[in-house]
Amino acid sequence: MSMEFLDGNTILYSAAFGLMLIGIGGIVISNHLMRIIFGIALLEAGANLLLLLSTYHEGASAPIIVDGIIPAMMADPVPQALVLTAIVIGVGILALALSLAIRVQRAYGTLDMREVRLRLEQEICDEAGIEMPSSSEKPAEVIKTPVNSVVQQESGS
Amino acid sequence: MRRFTAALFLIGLGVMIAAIYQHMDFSNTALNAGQAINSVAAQETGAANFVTSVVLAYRGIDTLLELTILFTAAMIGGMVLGKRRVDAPRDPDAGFILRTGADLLFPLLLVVGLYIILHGHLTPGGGFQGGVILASAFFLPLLARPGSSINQDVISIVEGLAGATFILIGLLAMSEGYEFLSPLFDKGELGALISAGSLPVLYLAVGIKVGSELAGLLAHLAEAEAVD
Amino acid sequence: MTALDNLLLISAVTLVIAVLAGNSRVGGWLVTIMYALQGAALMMMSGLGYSTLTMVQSSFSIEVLSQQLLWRFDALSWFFALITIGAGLFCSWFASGEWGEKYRDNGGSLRLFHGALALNVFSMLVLLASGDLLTLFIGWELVSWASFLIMALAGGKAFGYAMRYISYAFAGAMALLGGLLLIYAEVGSFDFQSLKEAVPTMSSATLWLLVVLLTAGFGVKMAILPFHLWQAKAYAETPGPGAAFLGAISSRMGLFAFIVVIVQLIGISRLVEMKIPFTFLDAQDLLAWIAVFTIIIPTYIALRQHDARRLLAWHGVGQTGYMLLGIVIANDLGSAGGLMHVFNYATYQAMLFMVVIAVIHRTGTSNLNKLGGLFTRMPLSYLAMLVGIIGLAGLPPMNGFVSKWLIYRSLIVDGSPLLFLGAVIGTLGTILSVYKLIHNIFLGQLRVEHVAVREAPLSMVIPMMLLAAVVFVTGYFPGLVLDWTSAVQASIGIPVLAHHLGGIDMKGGLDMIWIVSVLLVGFGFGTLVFFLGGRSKRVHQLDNYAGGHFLTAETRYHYSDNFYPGLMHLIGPWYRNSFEWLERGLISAVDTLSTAMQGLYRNAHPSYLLLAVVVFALSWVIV
Amino acid sequence: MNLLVLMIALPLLAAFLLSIIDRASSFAARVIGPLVLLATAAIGLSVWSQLGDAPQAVQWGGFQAPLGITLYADQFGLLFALAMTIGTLLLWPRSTGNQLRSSSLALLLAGTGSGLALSGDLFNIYVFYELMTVVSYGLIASRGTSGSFASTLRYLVISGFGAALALAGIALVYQATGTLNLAQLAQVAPEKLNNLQGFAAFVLMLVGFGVKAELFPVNMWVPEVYATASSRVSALLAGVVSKLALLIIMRLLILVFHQPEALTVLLVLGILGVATGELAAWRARDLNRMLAFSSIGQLGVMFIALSIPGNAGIFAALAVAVHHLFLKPAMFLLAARWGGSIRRLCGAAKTSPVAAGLFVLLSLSLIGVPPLPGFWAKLLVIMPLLTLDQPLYYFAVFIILAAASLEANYLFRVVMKLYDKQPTAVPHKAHATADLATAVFLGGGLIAAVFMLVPLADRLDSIAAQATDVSTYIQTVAPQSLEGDVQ
Amino acid sequence: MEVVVLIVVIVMLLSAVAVMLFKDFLAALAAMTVVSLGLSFLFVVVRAPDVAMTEAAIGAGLSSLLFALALRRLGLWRSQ
Repeated sequence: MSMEFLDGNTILYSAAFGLMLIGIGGIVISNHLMRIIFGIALLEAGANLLLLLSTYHEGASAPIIVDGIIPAMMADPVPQALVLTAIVIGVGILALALSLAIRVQRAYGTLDMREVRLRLEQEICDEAGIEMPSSSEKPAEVIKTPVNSVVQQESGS
Repeated sequence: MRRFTAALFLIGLGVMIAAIYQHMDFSNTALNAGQAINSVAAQETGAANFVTSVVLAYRGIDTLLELTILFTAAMIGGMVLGKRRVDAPRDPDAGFILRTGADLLFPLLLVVGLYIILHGHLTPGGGFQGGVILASAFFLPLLARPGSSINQDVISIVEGLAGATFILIGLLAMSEGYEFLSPLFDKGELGALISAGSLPVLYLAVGIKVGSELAGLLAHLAEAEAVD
Repeated sequence: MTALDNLLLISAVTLVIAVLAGNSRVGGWLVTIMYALQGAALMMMSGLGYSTLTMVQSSFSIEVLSQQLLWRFDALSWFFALITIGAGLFCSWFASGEWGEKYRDNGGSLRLFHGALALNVFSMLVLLASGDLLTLFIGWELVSWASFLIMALAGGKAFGYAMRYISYAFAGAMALLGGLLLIYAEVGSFDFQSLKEAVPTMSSATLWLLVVLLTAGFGVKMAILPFHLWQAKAYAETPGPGAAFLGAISSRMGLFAFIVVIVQLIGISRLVEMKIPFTFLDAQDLLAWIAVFTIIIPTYIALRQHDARRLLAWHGVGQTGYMLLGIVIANDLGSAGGLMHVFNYATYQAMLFMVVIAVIHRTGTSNLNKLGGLFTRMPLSYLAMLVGIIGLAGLPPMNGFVSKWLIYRSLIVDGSPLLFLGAVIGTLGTILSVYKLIHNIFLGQLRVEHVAVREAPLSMVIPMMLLAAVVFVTGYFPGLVLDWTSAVQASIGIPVLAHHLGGIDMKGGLDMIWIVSVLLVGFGFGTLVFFLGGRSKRVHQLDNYAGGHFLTAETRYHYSDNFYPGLMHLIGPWYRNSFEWLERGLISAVDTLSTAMQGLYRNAHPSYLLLAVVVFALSWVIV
Repeated sequence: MNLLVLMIALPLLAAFLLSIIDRASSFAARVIGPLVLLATAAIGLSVWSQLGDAPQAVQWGGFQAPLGITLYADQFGLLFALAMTIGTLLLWPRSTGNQLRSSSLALLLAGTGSGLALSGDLFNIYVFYELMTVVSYGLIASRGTSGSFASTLRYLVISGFGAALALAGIALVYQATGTLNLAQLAQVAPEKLNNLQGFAAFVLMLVGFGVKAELFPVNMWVPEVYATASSRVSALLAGVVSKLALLIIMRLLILVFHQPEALTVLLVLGILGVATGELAAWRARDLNRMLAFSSIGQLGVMFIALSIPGNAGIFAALAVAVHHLFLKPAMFLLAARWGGSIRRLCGAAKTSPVAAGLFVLLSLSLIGVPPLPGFWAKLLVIMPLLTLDQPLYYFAVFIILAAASLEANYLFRVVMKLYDKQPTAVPHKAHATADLATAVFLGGGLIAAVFMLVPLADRLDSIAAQATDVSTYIQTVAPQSLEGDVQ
Repeated sequence: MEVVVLIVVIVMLLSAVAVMLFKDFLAALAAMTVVSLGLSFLFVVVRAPDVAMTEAAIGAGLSSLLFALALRRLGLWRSQ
């Protein structure tokens, strides 16, 4: 592996894509809500880094004028501002997710997303006044459509 | 099976990223808006920190929206977590060191936070970073004394007013015939503390708003009832 | 304001009156008068029916989505409109008297009934007036939903049947829409004329797709095989005269659209060119065979029915086959026969339904196993039914004979003995089952509970009698109807049948005036013998004996159950259920898929699917 | 200076101050929200009336185009901004216990929605979109049941995932072009984004913004959320908010991404959306989820329409979207009382005949029975699809038509239940007057559309034409060229 | 310089994997903080001091605090 391949840009981009990949992997593989939230946080971190890297030039200086000296080449301030915004948005949503997680766990007693989905389905069905479909039931027996019942009557006649 | 498919997809994703990678040109960003900003920001806004210029002036509306997101998140957090029951169990009391430390740190954090906010247009840092420090300043005593609580009413007033200030400054610009959120006031001397027109005022509003909202969110989370 | 504008306007006013005044005592009569006015307005255009006028445009036209929507009447529309308005008139008349009062007393809403009927007539007129493919579709949908409305009026069981109808009808309409838009994509216009011009240049594959889509769309409404399951029950459960109306004309709208698009625009000769690969058949043969099976299978299903309305409704499905057969054969004889059969069938089907409804009105049942011997109680109704079944069975001297004769004759001329055989088998079934109908209701032993039954009220008898007169007169002088069908033939571009008042002139031709006159003389002679011979003696209907024993009224010797057991045993089990299996299979397939999709939404991890898509998209780009 | 900015700023201001106002007077807090929205709607209408053929561009803060953030008001954007404002006004959410918060959330929703519709900057769109997402979380959760929290959480997971991907997409775009201004992107896109990187950016952003637009693989939240949120919130989300997300995708498609592959992706996802949504709705046993699934199907039709290249596709998608904009909220409002099991609806027409009649009307329009507007919208989608003459497009037509017949079946199953003569044991509650009045108003809009079909179609056509007019967009915004400023 | 960046990136990615794999959520949280700090360092490297400060304050500080509070409320605080 030559060092040409491993120049600064490549390493940084690898970090960004790597973080995103690991984040997505976490979301996909895991069922535990906290793990999924961690995954989203990692994904966001990777996206932020990617955004920041988008116009990064090696050798630029920070976009700040210190003591009135204007540097020859300054880093692009736009992605920095964007990432700043994105980070704050991220933390807002993270706080929201955690609050919801606390509340959901208090209601359902679990953070396993499969469990949560099941309980949610149960709750929706209870509220609507219908039976919860279970996977073992045969499809045709669950609901009799009018068309179906017509057919049955007809075959009896 | 689940893990197997997941692995398969991950491999696929990796291939995709590799493909993008191959087609990505890492250095083709000769033209960009950022460089244009760099060349005019000093005259247009008068802030030495160009990131601050972008955050508060060029993309001020983004910042306003971002504050609104925090505001909304804090509000929803309060709504979701609800009011604590009086008889709910509390965390055990913190030790002497934490309490004393919190008392000592509080003024220090307050000062540091405000300093960072007010120098946002000159040096790295600003309303967000300072706001976080302010929030932790107010939150530390809460950690130290689990019985106490932050007055959410005060927080809601403060954050409401701070957010309104931001918008009102924008409307002020409109009343003077500029566009919404145009920089106002005298630009001052580049690099001086009192410079960059209305940006420091905006950043102060941002700082206070971020501080109060994050403190509110933290307090909500801290006050949420624990599961046994 | 053209004559067509007047007609449509009067029809719309009828609808408004029906909705506003339907519940009042005179509402029904008002509406009936309005139908008569519609008939008068139609007669203002009677030139269409005698080829003295080719087209009447409506002055109303709008442009939507850069499509000019047109409405106009030609001979075909006029012919069908005549039947529609006639059916509406007689059914509304029938409903206006005692039937309506009873319907209201039983909790039905006459306002809804008359409104639905008027809406049906109006929407059918709009459909008949359609001047391009888009207006055709609009009218088509209006007709579908209007019939849905009238079918669903009864509630309860009728809801299920109406639901089934609309499932079929809407799926058919979607197939039709697909076909029409395919035409638009090929031709670039919804215009009739441009389609006609573009047909010769269309590729065979496109035409096949078109013919399949359009035939499926029209076929659902006509209830040809394999879409026949919905019709009989839905019609049978429609309240009273509504059933008569629907049975008489509603599903003929499918035939109308079929004639307009397939026969007139695409042309039967083009269908003949479309060969089915690996066979010696072409598209025309395919349609003809569908028609023949549509004659046979529903007719034998009708044989099994125990409910008079269902029996008639199943016949309605079967008779459609004759019309389609005649029209698909498309020579001068066949198309004249098919078109004439539309008219004839409407007359006697409406009349038969009216008789059955009158019987229900008096006895409260249409169950063939619980009726019998009403001949002496309801003689006029009996007469009407006798005329009707003779027509339905296609026997002289009624008009049904003429149209069926024309169709048979066309098959022979066309050289299709197998089709002929099929049609005859169908007629056989018809004769058997209409005998069952009249026997189980009017002949045989009177039931004790029906001793007090009286003849139907005048408001019912008069329409029946008038229709009976029409059936007989058009049988006696078929030229009256053949004039109109010739006009239609001329307008849709089919060889015109040479005819005269009594029938047609050709080798082995038909002259009904002779035939009927001879029959009448013979019949009169027989009557004379019967009465002058003086051998008969009148006894009371319940005064019966057998084997030397008096039979009390409770003893059942009227074997109306289990008619034709041998035949039923022979053909019963296999010919019907396969279509229902098909339908049920389709429904459960959709059910299963639906469950799977719900499971997908409930259980699937979205990011899986997301990644699948992303990976798919990219791998596809890279490759 | 342009008053358009106030459409966004005023609701935000009111939302910030609402809790403070409430302290002074709870009555004022109740009326101020609707009043502010009325004012913003008036502003929007006045701008609309003077807009004509010339779109307007406003620069936030008065900075030159590619540097600052642009607000671009054409009829297309303004139509949806107004829809958002007026829609929120009509569907003002009610919540027991959380009314104050619901009101400020509603204000925020209206403000953000307008901003989203008018924004002309990629990252600004992202921020608006995120804000709208957060506001929707709040609206869904404001019902306060544990189910609403759980469904919000599921929504949040999918949405957070999508948002991060959209951010990555924006990063790729900025990396390739160095600008976020849509007008400038439109200038440079043919040169710089017509490659794999551009396509990847499109897919990422499609997934991100597709979450709200109920795009197929990221719409798994839809049935649960609409079943657990209050009906007014469902009406807002399904009716209005989803259209705004669609608008973003339309804008991106028109201005930035011109790859033919992008259209194919939309087509495939649209077909999948229609097929899965309508099939799932077939056996839904509660009205809320039936409507939710059918909404997925309808959005799928819009995506199919978007996949038609050129003006026709945008026109068709716009027509379907506007139709759905009127229809779905009305249906969800009717579901406020009928939301439970369909079987329990027996005889509901007796208690609320107006609502039942309205449901029939809406169903007929939804499945596309002429002459109701749904039919014309469907026609607009199918006609160009068939002229494209490609197997996949034919398949899309087949799917749309088959889905319509499924739709007819399941919707009329509900209608039959409504008019069933045997009443259920549980007596039906009549609809709240406000709900019913709003629904009748929306249904009346549909009927009015039948009589104004021609001017309406012309108007939509001109809106679509303006939306697809890229050169006018560029000229109006007039981004300063970046060539000379390179250091 | 590049070597340092390389090491930080490797540590960061390993920590990120660890976040997903650690059974103990507290340890995962710690790993998350490491990722944030590494990210913060990378932000400094790409000349974005503002962002680096924000990431340190919000990503490493505040988020971790939020996570910690939530883990406590969720009863996932205990080490296993």
